[in-house]
Amino acid sequence: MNAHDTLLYLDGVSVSFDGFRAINNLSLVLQAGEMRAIIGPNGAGKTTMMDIITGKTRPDAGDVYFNGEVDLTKHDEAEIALLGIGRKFQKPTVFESHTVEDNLVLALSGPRSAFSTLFHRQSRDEIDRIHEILYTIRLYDKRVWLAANLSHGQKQWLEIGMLLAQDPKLLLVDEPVAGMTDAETAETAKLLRDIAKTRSVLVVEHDMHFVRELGVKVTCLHEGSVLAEGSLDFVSNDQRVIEVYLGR
Amino acid sequence: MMTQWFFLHVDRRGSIVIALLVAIAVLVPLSNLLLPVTSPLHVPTYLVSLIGKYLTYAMLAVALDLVWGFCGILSLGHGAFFALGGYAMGMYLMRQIGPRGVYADPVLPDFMVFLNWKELPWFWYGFDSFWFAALMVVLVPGVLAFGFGWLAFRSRVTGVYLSIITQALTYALLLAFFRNDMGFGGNNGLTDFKDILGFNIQAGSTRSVLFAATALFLALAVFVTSFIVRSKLGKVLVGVRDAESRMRFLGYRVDRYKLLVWTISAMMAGIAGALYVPQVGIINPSEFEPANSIEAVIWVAVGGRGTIIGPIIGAVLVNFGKTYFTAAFPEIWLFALGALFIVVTLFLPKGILGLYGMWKGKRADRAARKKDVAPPPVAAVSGRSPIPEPQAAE
Amino acid sequence: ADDTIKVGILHSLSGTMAISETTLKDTMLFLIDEQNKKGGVLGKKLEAVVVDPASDWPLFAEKARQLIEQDKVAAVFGCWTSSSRKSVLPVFEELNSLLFYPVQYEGEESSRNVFYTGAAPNQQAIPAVDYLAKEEGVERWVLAGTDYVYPQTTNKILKAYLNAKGVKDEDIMINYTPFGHSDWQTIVSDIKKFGSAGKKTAVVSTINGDANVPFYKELANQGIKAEDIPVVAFSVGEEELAGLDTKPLVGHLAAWNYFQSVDADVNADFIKEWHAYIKNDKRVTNDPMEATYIGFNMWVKAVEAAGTTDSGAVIDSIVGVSVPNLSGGSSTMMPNHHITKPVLIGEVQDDGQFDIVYQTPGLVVGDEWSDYLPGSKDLISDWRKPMACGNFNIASGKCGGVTN
Amino acid sequence: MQFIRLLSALVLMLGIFHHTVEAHAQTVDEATLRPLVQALAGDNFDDTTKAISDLVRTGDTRVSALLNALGAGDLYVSKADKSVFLGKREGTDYVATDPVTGAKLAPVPRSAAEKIKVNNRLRREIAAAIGGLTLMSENAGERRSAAEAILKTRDPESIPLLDQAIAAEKDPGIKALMSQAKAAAILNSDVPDAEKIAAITEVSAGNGRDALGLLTPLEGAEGPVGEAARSAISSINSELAVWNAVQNIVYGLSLGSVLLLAAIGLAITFGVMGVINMAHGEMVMIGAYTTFVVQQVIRATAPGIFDYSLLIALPAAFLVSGGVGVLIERSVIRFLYGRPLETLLATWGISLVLQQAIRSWFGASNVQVGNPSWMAGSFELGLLTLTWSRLWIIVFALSVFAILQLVLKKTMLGLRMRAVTQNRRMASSMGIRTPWVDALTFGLGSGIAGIAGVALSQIDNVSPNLGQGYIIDSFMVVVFGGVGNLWGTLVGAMSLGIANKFLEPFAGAVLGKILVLVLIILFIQKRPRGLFALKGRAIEA
Amino acid sequence: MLTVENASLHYGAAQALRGVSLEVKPKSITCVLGRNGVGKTSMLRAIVGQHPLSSGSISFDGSPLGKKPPYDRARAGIAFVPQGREIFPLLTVRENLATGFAAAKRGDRNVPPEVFELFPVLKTMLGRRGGDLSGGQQQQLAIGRALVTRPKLLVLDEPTEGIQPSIIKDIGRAIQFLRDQAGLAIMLVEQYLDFCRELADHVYIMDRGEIVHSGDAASLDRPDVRKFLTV
Ligand SMILES: Nc1ncnc2c1ncn2[C@@H]1O[C@H](COP(=O)(O)OP(=O)(O)OP(=O)(O)O)[C@@H](O)[C@H]1O
Ligand SMILES: Nc1ncnc2c1ncn2[C@@H]1O[C@H](COP(=O)(O)OP(=O)(O)OP(=O)(O)O)[C@@H](O)[C@H]1O
Ligand SMILES: NC(N)=O
Ligand SMILES: [Mg+2]
Ligand SMILES: [Mg+2]
Repeated sequence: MNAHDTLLYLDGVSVSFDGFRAINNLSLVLQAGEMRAIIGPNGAGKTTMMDIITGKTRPDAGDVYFNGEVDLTKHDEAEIALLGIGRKFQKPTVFESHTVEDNLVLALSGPRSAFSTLFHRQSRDEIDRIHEILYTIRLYDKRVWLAANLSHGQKQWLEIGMLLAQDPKLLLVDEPVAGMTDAETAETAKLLRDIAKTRSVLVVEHDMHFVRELGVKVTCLHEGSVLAEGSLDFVSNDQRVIEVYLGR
Repeated sequence: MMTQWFFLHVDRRGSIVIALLVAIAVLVPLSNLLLPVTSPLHVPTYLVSLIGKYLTYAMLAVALDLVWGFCGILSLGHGAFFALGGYAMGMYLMRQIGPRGVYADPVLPDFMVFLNWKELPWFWYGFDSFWFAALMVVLVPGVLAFGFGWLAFRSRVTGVYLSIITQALTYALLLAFFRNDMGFGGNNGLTDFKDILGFNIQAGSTRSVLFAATALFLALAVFVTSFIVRSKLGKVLVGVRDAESRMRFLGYRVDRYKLLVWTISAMMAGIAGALYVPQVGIINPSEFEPANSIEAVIWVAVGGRGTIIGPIIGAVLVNFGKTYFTAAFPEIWLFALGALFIVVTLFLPKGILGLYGMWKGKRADRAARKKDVAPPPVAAVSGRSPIPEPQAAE
Repeated sequence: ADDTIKVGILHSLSGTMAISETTLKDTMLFLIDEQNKKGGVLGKKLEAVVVDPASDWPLFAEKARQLIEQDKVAAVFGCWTSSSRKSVLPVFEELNSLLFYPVQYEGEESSRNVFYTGAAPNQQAIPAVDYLAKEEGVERWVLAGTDYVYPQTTNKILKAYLNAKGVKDEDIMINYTPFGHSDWQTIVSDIKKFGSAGKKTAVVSTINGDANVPFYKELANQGIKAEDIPVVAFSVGEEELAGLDTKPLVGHLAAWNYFQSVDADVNADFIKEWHAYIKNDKRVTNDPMEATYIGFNMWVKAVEAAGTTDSGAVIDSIVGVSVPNLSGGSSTMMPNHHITKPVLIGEVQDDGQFDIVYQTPGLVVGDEWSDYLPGSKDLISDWRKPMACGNFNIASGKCGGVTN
Repeated sequence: MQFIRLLSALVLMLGIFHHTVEAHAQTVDEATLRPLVQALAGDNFDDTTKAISDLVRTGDTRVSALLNALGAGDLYVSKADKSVFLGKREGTDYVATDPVTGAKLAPVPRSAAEKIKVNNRLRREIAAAIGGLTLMSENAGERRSAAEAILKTRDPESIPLLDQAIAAEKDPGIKALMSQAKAAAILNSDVPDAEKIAAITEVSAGNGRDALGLLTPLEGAEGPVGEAARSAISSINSELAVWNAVQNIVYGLSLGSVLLLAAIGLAITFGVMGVINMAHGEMVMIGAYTTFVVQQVIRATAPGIFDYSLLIALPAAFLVSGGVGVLIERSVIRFLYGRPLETLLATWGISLVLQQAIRSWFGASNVQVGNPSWMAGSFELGLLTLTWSRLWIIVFALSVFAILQLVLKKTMLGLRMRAVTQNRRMASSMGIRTPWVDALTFGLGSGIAGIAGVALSQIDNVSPNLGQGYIIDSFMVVVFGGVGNLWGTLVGAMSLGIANKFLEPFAGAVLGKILVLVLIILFIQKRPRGLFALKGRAIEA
Repeated sequence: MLTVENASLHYGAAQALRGVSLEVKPKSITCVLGRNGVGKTSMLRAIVGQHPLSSGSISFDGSPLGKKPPYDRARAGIAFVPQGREIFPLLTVRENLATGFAAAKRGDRNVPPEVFELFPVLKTMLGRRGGDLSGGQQQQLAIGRALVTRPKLLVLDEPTEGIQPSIIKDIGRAIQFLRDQAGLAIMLVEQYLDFCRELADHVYIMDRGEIVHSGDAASLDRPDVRKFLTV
């Protein structure tokens, strides 16, 4: 496989913490415009993989390329974000002393240099965009609330909203539907499918209903490397996947 | 047009403060110079210098609040920038003495003569020019802050680690400036100033002008702070304060943001120091004392962190308290000051200014409960502090 | 009210200098009390105005201004460190008021408005070095001090003096330590090494206040005895020794113009009354207290001579005023606003007192401009009219720093 | 010089009549002795010096006791009749004894007598004189000091006497010392070169530093003596260089222990609890003042147990400082959890109040805390002088560290402390009585600060400012080591101590300190979370 | 076992609970459902004592809890698995479990073997710091930690969040086991409907701070009930 025609290319990536191998010779390729679901047991290394892609964790070995040529291991978090990789964290992290709306303002794509933000004035377009997102994430009437006062699920939504506002080329979504009702889960799946029409998405989830609704190729990780890859049906019939992940 | 632009960037409170400061800048000197001593409205020269000093402290507090209150960088060494600005001004004033020093040396300041210096060290060159000195007032603290910040923010030194190395910085400077060999007059510092821009520094009119300049610079500092805080940059800063790494994942170069406000803040502190020196008449290394920087932090906390007026109120109030207590109960005044600090923390968690918010919040609260509807929990109304503390220790 | 004369007391009661200065505040209150018992001054009672400048030099300036402008005191007694004096000096000159400064200092200053009743370097350091050279046969010198102006200047003067007496540079070791230095292991061991070169060695200490206790403790513990390497200090008096077990320090020296152990009736009376006033007969007396005593009495006498507390008049009348000092003689205010004093050298005793082992035969006049510094050897000060100059250059025949 | 000649004459005489001296305690009659004793009260030190030598020349057995009394300052002269007597202070009087006959005299009021002054020079001469008299004493201690005295005077004339003493000496230690003294005396004489060279060998076998002092004057000498001296000096110097490095490490550890002690309480209140405790220094100060009070009580009631005062002060200081800590926690800090930066403001206020309280109570000046005998003095370790107080402080600091580490890591209380500080609300839901744990933790940190105060009172001044002197260093150590890690505090303190001691010799104390601060600043750039940084997801998040 | 009567709760001026009443019976599993932000977590916080009620009352084992602090409630037998795990990040897994000893009786100060049977991964990670675990591992630790206190009432806030399917099944089995064998009362807040339906003896549904439905597990299939859970 060639690193150059792919959006995201991981090859032979390993990382260990104090001797514990969290990611072990992991290889994974995501084409431009593709959405991929990642499943795998707790501790399989899914979040760690996202940490590596976003520059939070440096791999001990292996290549990580974005957009064919950019070596992500050579860039820091901010640079990677500016390349167009956005992330929703497993544990929702929002700016607690900002209002819901300001959280989105901060996430909104646009110039990021200190001077440009100093003299920045919000345009009509931006305001419209924010309102649109507020509706999407159903927090419009809470837009002047401090994010600190949101419930757990509301924070999840806000994070998704921030991801939307960021408008990245590649979205890394870590457990987006944890803590959502079934109905909301379905909504989210629809939202992601919409997004995936124009961008690439990597979703981590344990909710098989949700994964099924996404209807995309699934990769199952285990102990830091790929255990199985293919359609959901294919993967979920794999004996090893049942053994370590789905259970009987 | 101009006013529109102004109000866009400064909120109502900020505008009131700026207006008030401008008024003080005009009225206090006028009252001092024009009104007869017997008039009840006459402000004695003693008070002009005293308030002038308070205002320079207030400016230091505003500078500190910009980084601490809005960006979560707790500097325990801001006194260093203040002192460096002060030294730059002091060096100019020293050079103005010329041959009027006790040894009548046309070039060397007195302390260099009696410590047997033969020629003016290179770093004193240029300080005979006011404009050069004025440049240095912002440049020296600015460059130091930039260098220090560049190192520290790039290596992601945060929290108490940053606080303590700022303290180390000011402490190291304290020790260095104490040394006579440094060429800044050792612990006696720079003193015995004669005039500034050709005006006698002890003249009432000069004092009044210095006072006015201080008030105006403070107004400018308030404006700059408001401008920063109300811009999108301000939001980024608060975001950095809350969740620095999250900000990075959004693509913000956190270190550059920090570096920018840190440097601006240091320059502001430098200007404050430069205004302080001619009004107080001396600059010596004790300004680098870590305790001084901690006190500045305390002014901000007492007044209300993360607000623009709070630091001014805090600085003036604490220093007025000090002035008053040290004369009224010289033997036990520390009890009074200590108790003030304890009481403010316990009962006014958001500082003096928080009182206002608390009062407003309580009213809204009561009203809300009566009507049993939930008002929008915006910052001022919610019981939570709008500013969660940056984690001090893990 | 107008029926009292206010006197300002400007000593730190908190912060690092409170250790030394609090006693001087008490001394002033005691002296004022005594004076009032005698009927006050010019028929008016004296009223003390005490403020606390809190060891904070800019605060000294603020408090000085407050005392003079707001409280309208007739004179101020205060300051300890030179920095605090430097900080208030412009205030006193601007408002034309009087400051009595009671502590030994580095010299190189003479102000119309300040009266220096503590020792100038020639009233302390030089006689002490002479004593060591003559009596102890010292040939090798350690000049150890805290790194600030007073020790630096004093050591510059001493070095020049020693060099002039033929001591070579390799026989002089100069060592500076930061304020409040507390780990003296290396330095004491260095002194020991320096002293083991076969020549009689002594330490001249200008170590400041706080750092002395750990210094002497280390000295005692490392077994440096006065017989081997004596230490002569200029900043260690009875008050500082009060915090120390002096048994291992017996024989180390200090040079002052007064010791509590001075054998004079006037001193015995002073101590007795002081103890009665302070209600504690363990409280010691020391040199700056004596300087305060002298300064206060000079002011009283000058005011009475002038018939007014007006600064100008007092400045004119005070030069030449002579009052008893506590060592049995009397001290006189000289035209340079420094006073005449005997120089005493005492050895530490096991009870924390000093045993006087040497006294200059006559009084020594405080020399504001040192003869051993090239920049100041041509300067003299004389505040009497018509000269009225603090820095008259005898080489050029001009009054240096005065512009108008 | 004149004195030395006199002394040598005397020594010679003593040497010759040594046997007689031993056999018949020589006495001269009172009439001869009395005026000589009177002469001790001369007008100046030169007169007294002469009187001493005259006395010694009599060879009277009472002289040595008399000179001892003079050296100790027990000889007085009455103001009225100028008679010299031996006095002991008692109340307002001196209990007086006749110095010649030993008869009891009527007590003399203190104001009626004057002490006979001695200065350092006299003390030295008395020691030397007594040394000559006691080289053959029965008392080993006296013989030792006699030898030491000669080692200092290096008087060539004492060589014969030393020879005799060496021959008679049984104690190998004293014998060696006497040989040293003899060698030193030889170097100071004009004996033939061969003997001198032997003496150089002898001298350089002893303590290097002292030897250097003896040899340096010969450095410039011509011929073989000079050569021998130079080579001895250079070998001593290279030995000394090694010892210098050792000294830097040992002194560094000692300084490190002081830093560790000062910081270790803070490692709890700040490192574990996250309270920016600006009153930490005052807890140390309270511990030091507790030591003072304990010693005052002991001095007043049971001076015999003074040596145990520190053992009593330790628990007392722990309780007092710990109690104050608990009080502060319950009355102020507990309202501030979750607002760590505000604890800075409150504890700063508390520190001001505590300083002033101590100042108002005990006065602004230093108070005197004494060293028990086992804390005083020093011992030699090769060419290194280490004082007992420093050694004990190293031992003490390490013990405190070990105990604390045990408490935190191995006890239930330690676990609960850590749980509570990491997540107070959840800890409470796990059944942990958080208010108790908070109070105990703060109390423990404060109590430890208190016992640090006991130790620091032994080497530093005890004044209301004591705490201020340590607070910055303490924070520096804790942060440099890595907040929340006790090992970090230990290693941090020791590294800073040693770095300081290696920098001090060539940079000087002031620049050394500045350099250490700069090093800390630079080091933190490399390790933004201190030496022993906590790592992992929870931290970086 | 646990009775909540007419409970209201405020955050500052915002009201999160409006007169909620519910009951948890001994030896039963009670499930609370509801959309995001309706007040489920707030109610649990009130029960375990982490947030005071502004009115109403809660009693446990027949006695009112009043203003009892959380640790007393924990000692009385209420164990809590909070939303967001709230692991002690710098304590090791072993130490995290040991914090539960505080509420356990002296003889019970050990980790019950069921914990490791249920969550074998914890056994392999005893020495690792809680904060380093993966999200799901932390969730498992949080449940295990609660069991260490040997509670009478186990309060779980979305315990399946972030947990892999096989372990969700195990947790389900464990919850049943705890009810049936250990006789625990269990109160479960969930979004995962199927999970609830399988386990619950009784369900409540909340909306906007109020209980809007109370019934058995089967009632969850009724459309009028379902509507409370849709968007
Ligand atoms: N800093 C660290 N130190 C030690 N171990 C770590 C660290 N970070 C991750 N791990 C371990 O690495 C493994 C992978 O963790 P990761 O969070 O990537 O899992 P995950 O697949 O996201 O699991 P989950 O589905 O539970 O979220 C886990 O066993 C975890 O304990
Ligand atoms: N600390 C707080 N301060 C102010 N308001 C809060 C706070 N915590 C929660 N709220 C508000 O109270 C309401 C109830 O929140 P709660 O956390 O109980 O919801 P929940 O039902 O648990 O939601 P989720 O399913 O998302 O966890 C929400 O509207 C939330 O915004
Ligand atoms: N004048 C002094 N001692 O600073
Ligand atoms: Mg994960
Ligand atoms: Mg919830």
